[in-house]
Amino acid sequence: MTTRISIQTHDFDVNAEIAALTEGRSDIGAVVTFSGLVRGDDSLTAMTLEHYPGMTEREIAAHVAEAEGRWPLLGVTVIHRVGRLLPGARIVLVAVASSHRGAAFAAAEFLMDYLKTRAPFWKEEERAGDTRWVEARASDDDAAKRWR
Amino acid sequence: MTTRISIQTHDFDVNAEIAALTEGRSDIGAVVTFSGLVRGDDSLTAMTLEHYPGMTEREIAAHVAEAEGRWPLLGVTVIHRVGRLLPGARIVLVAVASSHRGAAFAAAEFLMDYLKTRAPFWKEEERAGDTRWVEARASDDDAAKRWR
Amino acid sequence: MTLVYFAWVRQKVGAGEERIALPAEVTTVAELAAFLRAKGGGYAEAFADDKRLRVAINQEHAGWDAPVTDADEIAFFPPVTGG
Amino acid sequence: MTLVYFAWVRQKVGAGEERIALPAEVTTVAELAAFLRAKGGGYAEAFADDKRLRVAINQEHAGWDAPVTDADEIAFFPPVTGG
Repeated sequence: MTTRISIQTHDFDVNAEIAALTEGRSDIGAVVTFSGLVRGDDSLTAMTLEHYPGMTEREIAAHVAEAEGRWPLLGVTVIHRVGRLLPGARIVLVAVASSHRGAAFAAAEFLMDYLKTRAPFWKEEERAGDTRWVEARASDDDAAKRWR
Repeated sequence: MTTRISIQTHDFDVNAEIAALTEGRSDIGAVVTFSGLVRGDDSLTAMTLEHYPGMTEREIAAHVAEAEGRWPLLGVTVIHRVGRLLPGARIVLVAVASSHRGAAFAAAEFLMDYLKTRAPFWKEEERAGDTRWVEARASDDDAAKRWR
Repeated sequence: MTLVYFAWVRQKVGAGEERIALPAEVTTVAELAAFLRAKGGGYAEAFADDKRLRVAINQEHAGWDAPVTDADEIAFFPPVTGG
Repeated sequence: MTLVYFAWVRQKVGAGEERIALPAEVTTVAELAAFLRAKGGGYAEAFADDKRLRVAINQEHAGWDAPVTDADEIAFFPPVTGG
């Protein structure tokens, strides 16, 4: 299985990432992508993402390996941006390729639930000059518990 | 909610479709896309898709409306290609935008299950000069029954 | 009424669309299918087994017992295989 | 040992990383946190409530009872909020 994990400040192109997963092969029947975007709720003006270099890649790779053990996957790409992002900007991409759609949907949702609760990223929100660290949400923990 | 349904012979660009759903708004936190591709199983050389013009658009619009009633969606795009396609080619795109990921994942999977079992498309496969109409799969019916 | 056919039903019938006058004795989809089957040739092949066919009336999925009128567009086709 | 801090833990401590010699009486994460809390100032604030903190040892999530050694990289941070 091809795996690509990237922590980066720059934006990504979903079509290009799908093409990279599927290029030159004809055994892939399904590609599911999840794109997470910065929401401008409650007059949010910007968001800054911090991460733990080294641990982040390691943690994501472990979850990709776990997904690969659970479903018959043919390729996984995880891109997570860090740094300062404005409302509407893309934050994260999970793309999963498989022969059939069930596995691709399940693995993409699994990876997102685990990214939310285990990958060492932290978000600081800016509102009218004020900054505030985002609190973890119990609903994300509940979502991740589904897979245990 | 913005809805775009297109039955077309030409290819689509997933990044452009996501951009069209999210452009100029900051309330979208999640976009899930499903891309279906032609698999080259058992030496398949090509696949030709036929549809029922008019009914197709109507049927898809009804399912999009049903998805909108079930989940808080902010935009849906469904593109289905028809005509002759080679292995590796994209066939179908479902893209769903929402504030949160749970709704976007569920609605995308719901729409795919319904496209597979209710939208009037038929696939004819070519292998070594021979053609054969694809039979409906019981597993697709089972997948669609989950949502009843 | 307008009859439309797709996939192998279209191929066996030999046409994608035709107009016929609704026969007096035909009031349901099942009766229409029996009427078409009785025409023999490609129709007999296409309508040999109702269980292999699906129907839409005026572009909406319908059942085998659904009533038909002369103003309807009736489509016969195999189970769908899109997506 | 290397200590690394993220998010508001980093801000309260006032540094993202520091090296300290492992004190003889410290054998677990919980004891390390208590040792740091006792330093007062920003440390006291950052480690005021263990329940608000998570820890990783050598870049893997760990529990509060996990043993620590002088060769370890120990990270303290709030619950993660990525994705």
